Amino acid sequence: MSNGINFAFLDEYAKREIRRSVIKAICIPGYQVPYSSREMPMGRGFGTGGLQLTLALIGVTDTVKVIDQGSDDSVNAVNLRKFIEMTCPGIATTTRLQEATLIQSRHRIPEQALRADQILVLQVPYPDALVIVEPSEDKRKVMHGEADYSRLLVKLYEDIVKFDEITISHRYPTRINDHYIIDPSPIPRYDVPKLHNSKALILFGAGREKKIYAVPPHCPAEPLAFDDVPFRIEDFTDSRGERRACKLCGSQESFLDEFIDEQGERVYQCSDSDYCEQQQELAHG
Amino acid sequence: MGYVAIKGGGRAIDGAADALELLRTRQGESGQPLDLETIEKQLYFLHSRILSEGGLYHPKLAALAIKQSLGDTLEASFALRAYRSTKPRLLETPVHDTTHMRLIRRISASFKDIPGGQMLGPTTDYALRLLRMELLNESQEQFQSVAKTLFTNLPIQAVPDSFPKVLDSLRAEGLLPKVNQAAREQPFDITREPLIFPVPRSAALATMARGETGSLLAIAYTNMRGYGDVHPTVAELRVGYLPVLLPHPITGELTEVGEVLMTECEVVAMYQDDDNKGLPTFTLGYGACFGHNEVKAISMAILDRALQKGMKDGAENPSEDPEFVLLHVDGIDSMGFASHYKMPHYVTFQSDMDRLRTTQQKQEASHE
Amino acid sequence: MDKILEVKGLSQVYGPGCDLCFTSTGPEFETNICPHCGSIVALHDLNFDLYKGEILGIMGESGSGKSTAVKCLYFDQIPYSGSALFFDETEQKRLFELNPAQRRSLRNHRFGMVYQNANLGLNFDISAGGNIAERLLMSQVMNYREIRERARELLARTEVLTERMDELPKNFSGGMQQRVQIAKALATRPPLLFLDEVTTGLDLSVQAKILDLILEIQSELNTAMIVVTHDLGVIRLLAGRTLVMKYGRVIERGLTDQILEDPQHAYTQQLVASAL
Amino acid sequence: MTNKPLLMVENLSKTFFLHEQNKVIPSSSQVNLTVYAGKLTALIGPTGAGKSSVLKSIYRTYLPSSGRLLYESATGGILDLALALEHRILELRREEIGFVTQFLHTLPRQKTLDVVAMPLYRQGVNKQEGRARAAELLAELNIPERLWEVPPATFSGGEKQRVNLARGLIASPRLLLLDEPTASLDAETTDRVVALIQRKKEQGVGMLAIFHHADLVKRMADEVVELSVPVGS
Repeated sequence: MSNGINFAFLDEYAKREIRRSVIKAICIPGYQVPYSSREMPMGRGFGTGGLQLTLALIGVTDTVKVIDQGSDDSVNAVNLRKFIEMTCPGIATTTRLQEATLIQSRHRIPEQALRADQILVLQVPYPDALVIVEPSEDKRKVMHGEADYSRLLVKLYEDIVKFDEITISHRYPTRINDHYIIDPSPIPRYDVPKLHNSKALILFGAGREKKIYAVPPHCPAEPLAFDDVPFRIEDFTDSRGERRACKLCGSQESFLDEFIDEQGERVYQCSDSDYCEQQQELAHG
Repeated sequence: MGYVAIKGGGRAIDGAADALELLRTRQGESGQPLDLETIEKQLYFLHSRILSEGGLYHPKLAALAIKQSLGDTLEASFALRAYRSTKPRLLETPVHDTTHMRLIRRISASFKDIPGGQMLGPTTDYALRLLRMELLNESQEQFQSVAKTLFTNLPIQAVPDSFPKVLDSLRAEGLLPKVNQAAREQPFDITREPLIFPVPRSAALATMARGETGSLLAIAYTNMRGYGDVHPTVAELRVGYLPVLLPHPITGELTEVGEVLMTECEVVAMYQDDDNKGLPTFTLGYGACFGHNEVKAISMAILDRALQKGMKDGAENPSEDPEFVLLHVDGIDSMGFASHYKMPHYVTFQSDMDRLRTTQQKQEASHE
Repeated sequence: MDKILEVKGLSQVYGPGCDLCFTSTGPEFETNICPHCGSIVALHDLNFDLYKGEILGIMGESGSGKSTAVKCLYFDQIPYSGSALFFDETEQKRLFELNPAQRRSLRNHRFGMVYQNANLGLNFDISAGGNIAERLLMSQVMNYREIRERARELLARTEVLTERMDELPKNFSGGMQQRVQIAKALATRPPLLFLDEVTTGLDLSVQAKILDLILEIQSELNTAMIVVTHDLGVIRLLAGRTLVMKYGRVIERGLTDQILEDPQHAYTQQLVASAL
Repeated sequence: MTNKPLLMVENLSKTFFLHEQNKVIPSSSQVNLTVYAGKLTALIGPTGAGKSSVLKSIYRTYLPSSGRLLYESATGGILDLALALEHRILELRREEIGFVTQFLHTLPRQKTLDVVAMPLYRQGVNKQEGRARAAELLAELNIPERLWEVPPATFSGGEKQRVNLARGLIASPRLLLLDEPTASLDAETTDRVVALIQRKKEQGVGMLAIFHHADLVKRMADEVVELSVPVGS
């Protein structure tokens, strides 16, 4: 870029600080490391936390994939990818999971398993799972330090009392390495088990709230639940008890988006567009 | 122009950029582009606001930000802030003493006469808010002749280089707490360190200095109206140019490298007991920001006083709670988050529907 | 008999404190405000032993330091000086040398507190059952049905209608709130319970029932208790031994019946005379 | 039955100092007495001689002003009740020393059976056994069975006194202090109480008693100690 913007936008001091925070986050799985999040040229809430991680970690040999809501072609994904391409000359971008070394995503973890040589960066609006029970950050810090999560568990208890069901739909509180409970970002419950013992490093970046945290490879991640009221993922069975399939690729194993088509019919379609395309390619040989 | 947010995003974004550019140029072929100096000089207060909320003293780029954002203060400050992110920090100034400001305006509400005198300067405080119809069709000649007349008739007084500060006399009388020297030496840099509560006062001041004017005003107003106990008196409000000193790269000697327009406000509020067995003194609130932004500086000073109380005795209301105030006054953070709700949230909404349906099914089953 | 708690030289000062604080306040000066530095000497040099299953009364007017004492022991406040040794099952713990996590663990598992003001002891935004669940969840009980069952038992034991266990305690009467607090405090069967003015402000008939309940629990569970009150009637019914406090100092101590029938200190004589 | 002294009171005096009036009120003066296991020592003397004060001083409801109260405890060893630690006194009250006063303080909703059995509960006896033994004693003292399950708050004076007596006797203390235990009883009930006390003596309980009637002293006492009104009161 002409007007003297550094490779990967951020100045080198900023990148170094973010990398130090990442290392700390990996060393203390699930601990929210504060960092002085910089203003990025897109809105807070649009993935500036994830973007800062990506920009601090990226090198010219990297291949980047950006996903939003499972899709590489949604407005925000395109916007972020274009920005990365613009500020990081020499890097490659892809929509294929298998080709990517660095994957930035909002609201989804890809359907297919990640490899040890990949890093997944998730964008986070609310980094702290305790915020629903305690507004003060100062107090939450102490609660995390002491692994004092009883008030969060009471929330689950009250849910079951009221609704006979844990009503948390996404951002499902998940305990990392038997201590810290994280907000795993607004991924569906369907994706939470993928955090557990993942081969890839999973990083979480909250730009507006200025926190970085990590689920390192092969680290246990347990969604909160009671012994007799287990954690449950989204249910995609129809009224006949059959698993719904993607309208496009026919997969019965993926997280589905539901919408009403032009004819007024309710249809289901893979949320992960890259996975869906790969399934279709396989089917057509 | 319909779009499905999940597909064809690239084309849609390009289209949106074009549409916005069309909006900027829709005066058509007869239109004149806004001149940056005109923005800086004639949209003086708007420009001041961007300097302060953008957190970067760069008058030309601030004017550019206003131009490209079509006058949206949040967007303009945002662009300035994002530009700042790309710049490494090379040098630090020492703590500056604002006594040496070249003033264009200074007033005190606490004393009729102050050393150096009151100086009303450019203010709308006592202006009648009547629409000036004569400006409806102001011609270039008229504009220029006004300026010429004012400049020619300006009495060149011996305006002193600097004025003593009102607070100095109060302090000399022992009515104010002593200056905390330690706090002066290590100001907190919010651009390099995250706020981890509890934070020092300097972090609070820095956060508010680039805070969003409306947000600061709203929270300060809650405190003035009764959700708080600050009954401030403006000891001094000053607007002017502060010479900026930097160590000379070779000699290390402090050298003036330029000046920044800034607004500073000091309020004095109800007295309190001294913690160290001394006599009770007034309490102080301090506000300062780039540009000419009087409401912001006053709001900040009131909040500074409220936060000091909250940090010391515990917050009794939102305006005394450092987390509440400091985490909610940044315009870039808050506007970004408000905007992000416009982004697609299909996946989370799918999960929400799943929970609601399951719960409904369970409750139906239990009612049968 | 086994000791459960040993308190030595416990003092609390609000304010900067100075060398003259302790020698210029107290009953003989008729103030707890230090004339030299303006600090409040809320408590000075409190010493006592508490045995398993024993109920100790601390009596005094507001400002006497009685509540400050239990608040320090329950870690609601950090004392100015002094020590407290808690004889837990297998080990002894110096309360004021514990780190925050250890303190929290003791509060959750080994101590119980019932406050005069129920909203200090209860979370009013969660159900009565949820309040008890919270304490059980802190003790790693992670089975929903078991938590429900134990909460129900505890509420039944403290005579709260179990049909109301899923209601918010802020909708309960004062007496009922105290019962829920007691149930919550007892959830982990703590060997030590602090009761701070638990019947103050309740109707007389409700007071009597709460006191009955406390005694029954004490005899069933052999819980040691420290009962803080300004009410001689509460002391008479509950406490075996009593400390009388004024201006942050213990001015008299003894067996409760002796304190009530043969008070030695002028202030205690006055209290007893005006109450009986 | 041995003539072993259980309690020796030596030169006990009790005075009260009323701060409000700045006045000393003597209550008992220079009292000497001995209580033997299996025997009853009666305190006699005019009103104002401080008979109740002596009992209360022994029980530590009053703090003795001077003198020694030497008690031979079950665990061996003589201790001065005037100086013993509070926890030791509480332990003795629970295990060894009983006190039957004229007044009954109970909790508003405690059943009579539990009121009587309380000293047993404190010794660790379970509810079932405690209540069985309380029932036995209440029957012996002629308390109608329909009253056993209700709190004694509404009972007549005589009924209350018998409940109080039953509570004092149930745990078979080694030393029993009796302050007018039959004051409001009719002749027949008094006889039952006398028989009960007699049996306790035979079991080896040492007693120190104040009776409201000289006749009872004659019937019950093995030793009699007469007190006089202290000078200055």
